Amino acid sequence: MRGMSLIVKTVTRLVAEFITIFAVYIVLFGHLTPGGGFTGGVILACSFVLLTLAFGKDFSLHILSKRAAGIWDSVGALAFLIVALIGYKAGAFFLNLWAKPATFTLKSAGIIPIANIAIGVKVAAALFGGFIALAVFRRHGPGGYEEDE
Amino acid sequence: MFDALPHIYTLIFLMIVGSVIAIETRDLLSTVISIGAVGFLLSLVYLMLGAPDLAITQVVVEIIVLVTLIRLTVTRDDTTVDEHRDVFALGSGLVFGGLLLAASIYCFQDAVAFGSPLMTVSQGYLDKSLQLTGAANVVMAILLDFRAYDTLGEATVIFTAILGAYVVLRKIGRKHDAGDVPHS
Amino acid sequence: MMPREFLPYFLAMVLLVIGLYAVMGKKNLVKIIIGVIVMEYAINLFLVLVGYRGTGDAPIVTKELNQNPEALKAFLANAVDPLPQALILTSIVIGLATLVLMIAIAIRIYEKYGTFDVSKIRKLRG
Amino acid sequence: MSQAASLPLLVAIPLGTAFILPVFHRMKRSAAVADFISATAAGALLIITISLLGVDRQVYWAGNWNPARLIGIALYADGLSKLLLLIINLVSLAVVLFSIQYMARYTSRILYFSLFMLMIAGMNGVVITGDMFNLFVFLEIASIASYALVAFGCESEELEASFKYLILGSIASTFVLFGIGILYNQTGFLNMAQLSEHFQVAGMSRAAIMAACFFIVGFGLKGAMVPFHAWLPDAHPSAPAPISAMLSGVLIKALGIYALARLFLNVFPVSNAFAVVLMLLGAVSMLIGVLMAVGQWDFKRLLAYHSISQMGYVVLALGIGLGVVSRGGSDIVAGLALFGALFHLFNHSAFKSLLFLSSGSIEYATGTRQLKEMGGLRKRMPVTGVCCRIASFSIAGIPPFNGFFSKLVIIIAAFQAGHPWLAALAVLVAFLTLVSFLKVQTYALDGELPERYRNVKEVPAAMGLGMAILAVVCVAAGILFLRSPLAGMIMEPARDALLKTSDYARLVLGG
Repeated sequence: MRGMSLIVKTVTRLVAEFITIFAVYIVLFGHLTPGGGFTGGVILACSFVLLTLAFGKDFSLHILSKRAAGIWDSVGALAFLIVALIGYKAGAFFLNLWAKPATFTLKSAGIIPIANIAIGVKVAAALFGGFIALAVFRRHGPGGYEEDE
Repeated sequence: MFDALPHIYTLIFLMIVGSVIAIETRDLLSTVISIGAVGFLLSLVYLMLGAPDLAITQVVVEIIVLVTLIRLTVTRDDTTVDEHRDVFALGSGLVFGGLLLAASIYCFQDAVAFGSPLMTVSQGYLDKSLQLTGAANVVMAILLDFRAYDTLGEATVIFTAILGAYVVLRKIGRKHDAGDVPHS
Repeated sequence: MMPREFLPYFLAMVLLVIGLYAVMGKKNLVKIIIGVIVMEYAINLFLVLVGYRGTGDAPIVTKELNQNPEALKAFLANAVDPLPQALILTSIVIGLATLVLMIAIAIRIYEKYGTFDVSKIRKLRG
Repeated sequence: MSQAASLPLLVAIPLGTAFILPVFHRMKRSAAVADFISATAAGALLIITISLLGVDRQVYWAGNWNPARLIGIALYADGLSKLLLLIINLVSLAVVLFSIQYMARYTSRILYFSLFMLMIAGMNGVVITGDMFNLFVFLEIASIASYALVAFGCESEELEASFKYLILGSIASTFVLFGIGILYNQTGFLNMAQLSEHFQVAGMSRAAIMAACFFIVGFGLKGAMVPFHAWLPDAHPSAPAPISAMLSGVLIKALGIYALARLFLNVFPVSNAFAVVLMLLGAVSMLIGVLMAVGQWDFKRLLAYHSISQMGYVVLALGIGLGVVSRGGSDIVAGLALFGALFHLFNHSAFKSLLFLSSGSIEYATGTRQLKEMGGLRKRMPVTGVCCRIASFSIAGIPPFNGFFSKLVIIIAAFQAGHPWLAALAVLVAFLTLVSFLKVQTYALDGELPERYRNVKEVPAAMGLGMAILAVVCVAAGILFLRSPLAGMIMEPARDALLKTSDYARLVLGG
């Protein structure tokens, strides 16, 4: 992918940051307003996709390489599992620790915001990696994802 | 009081029309765009039925899906469908679909009516989620506290699928130099 | 015709049948994928219809509501069922995941055969 | 309550393993790391499973959301779940050991093990859950992992098989989810115990019957019962051999048969109509499967068709048991039928996995799957030869191997329940199976060794070890599970879980 025209690039540069901030807001305030980890993660992935479409894949891979996307994917999933296991240690799988009822703040819902962040990171990295793998498949001839061994 | 019903009927009707167009049109790009329209209509339905979380999610997921599907179709040469109608498939499809619909007319007679769900379990979630979990968004409280184990599964599903996509898109699957057949 | 209370469910069922028809009857990989997407829409639509109640208030307690017992009571009696919404959110994710894998395999099949047409592809015996 | 605490680990351990493995992707010696971590995890899972045996039923409420507060998701392990857990984790340990050498032929072994662990997590999750929607979610994890694993070799045949499997699998999932939606509309519950309680009081409405039909289609597709079997003969042979062993040996049971048994014996009120449907599905699968198998020359394809046929036995026996229970017949006959079903389920997972692994060994050594090209291999490959022979005798129903006993039990139960024709059909199918496996023996193991296989070598030790574990199970289970303390520990609680149909709700909700 080579990227698009100058107008598209300029607009993208302006918009991408706002999309990212919006995504972060959606993730952090998921327990108070509509949204949540998954939605925010998809929006974040959308902003990466927008960058990829406008500037070409090299630009977005410079920000987040495929390998880094894979690792963030694992890290997010593991973080969510660890949230569950902390609860397990304290008495029950996914026990909601630290919940402060009805205070309407960022910290009020115990594990929910933490889990939202973990899911957001996970989903954004996963979808970005998946999109890159799907979108660039043909351009490199046969093969899109590198091998080990 | 705002009566959502007529709007809902219109939207669902449009969804059905859009799906039929998506399935029957010959040009693959039109197919993809129609299905995108159906998805956005669905997000409107969510919005009208009191599900803003779902509406947002549906819109953003739809965008990603559309971009990917359009890339799938426009970068390939094979963009139109040469329709050779399979009469047998069409006939059996119609018969099976008709049977399913007839059965559903019969069986939905004693479904719990639209607009008044039983809420045997979920009324409790609605009443107490703010006190018990501290989350004002009850959907999120269910998703990440009452049924967080489901959400772990959900996160795993997307992890699995992306990993599966990586696996399927590998350059080479088998090592052919490993001496498969000793005496070939 | 069926009573108005069940018509929405029936319409969701119609959408399911349309998707099923595309999956079973179409000969193009993209059309089959579209059929699966339509089936997912049908199921999500059905679930959200199942959860609809009364005036259709979104199940989110705001600060103002919480300070006003009267309004809160009315809200609790009228807000839609949140549980199906949580299920749909999971179901959307699962649908997206299946779709990603499906597209990946379709791309790979296209690369091998140069076509999306199933009748030119299928070598496998039933 | 302390034993129940290990239930979430059955899902958390394979999930954690699967999440952490891709981090090592493209690092040096990543494959060795993957082998070690996966084998350790599989071993740990088997140990946890064994520690659960012999203890009474266990209930665990995720997030401590129990019925006394607000109801959440229940994890529940009774005899049936524990039998399935034992099958899954035993076979998966053997298969992991086998994979270490076998998958060296493929690239990206670390991703393979990650997907494999996700599949195990999905299956463990399905069999220990007490919640309808949770069952659906874990069913999807296991299914999606298996779609990807079928296409692991990335050859065109594998991709096509995987696509077909994926499409039919999505239809199955849609039907299952629609059924769950209808049940939710009818009752407002998702917990299986609460559903069971509700249906015992209120009976089945028409909409609930429709949901039940959707479940039959959905889980029938996952379990490859005959009108819905189209994907299996493509998908199972196309996968790498260890995955074929997992799919045929475990996956179709955990996702299809287990879910059907749990729903129609424990959740829905017992009904003769569903019993007839199950018997019909079972009988048709049994017959069509074996008829398709007899003419096959591709070894793995032949095995795949036999899987359909053997699963037919299990579903037939389940149907017979359900019929007897619903007519209020004798508990002994119903118990016999259900015992036969579960015993055959266990046996099939042992011998069919072993057969697929030995077919994989033969393919590893000779590079062919065609029976006509093989011959005399037992001289060059003694371990594989013995294992393949044991498994063939087991599936063909030759005493004293395990398949003989379970088929005998099913046939006696069918006769006593008043279905002599079904018993006769079962005998006929057993005979055809025997013929089919005599063919395998004659062509693959006995006879002249072809010139080009003179230098064929036995497979590496780890692969042999994987097969040997299952071979021992095949020989031992025949005797041990019929009459020994093990039978009382494993088989009888499993049978009772199904036989005492209405106890399910009480045991889960009673705390």
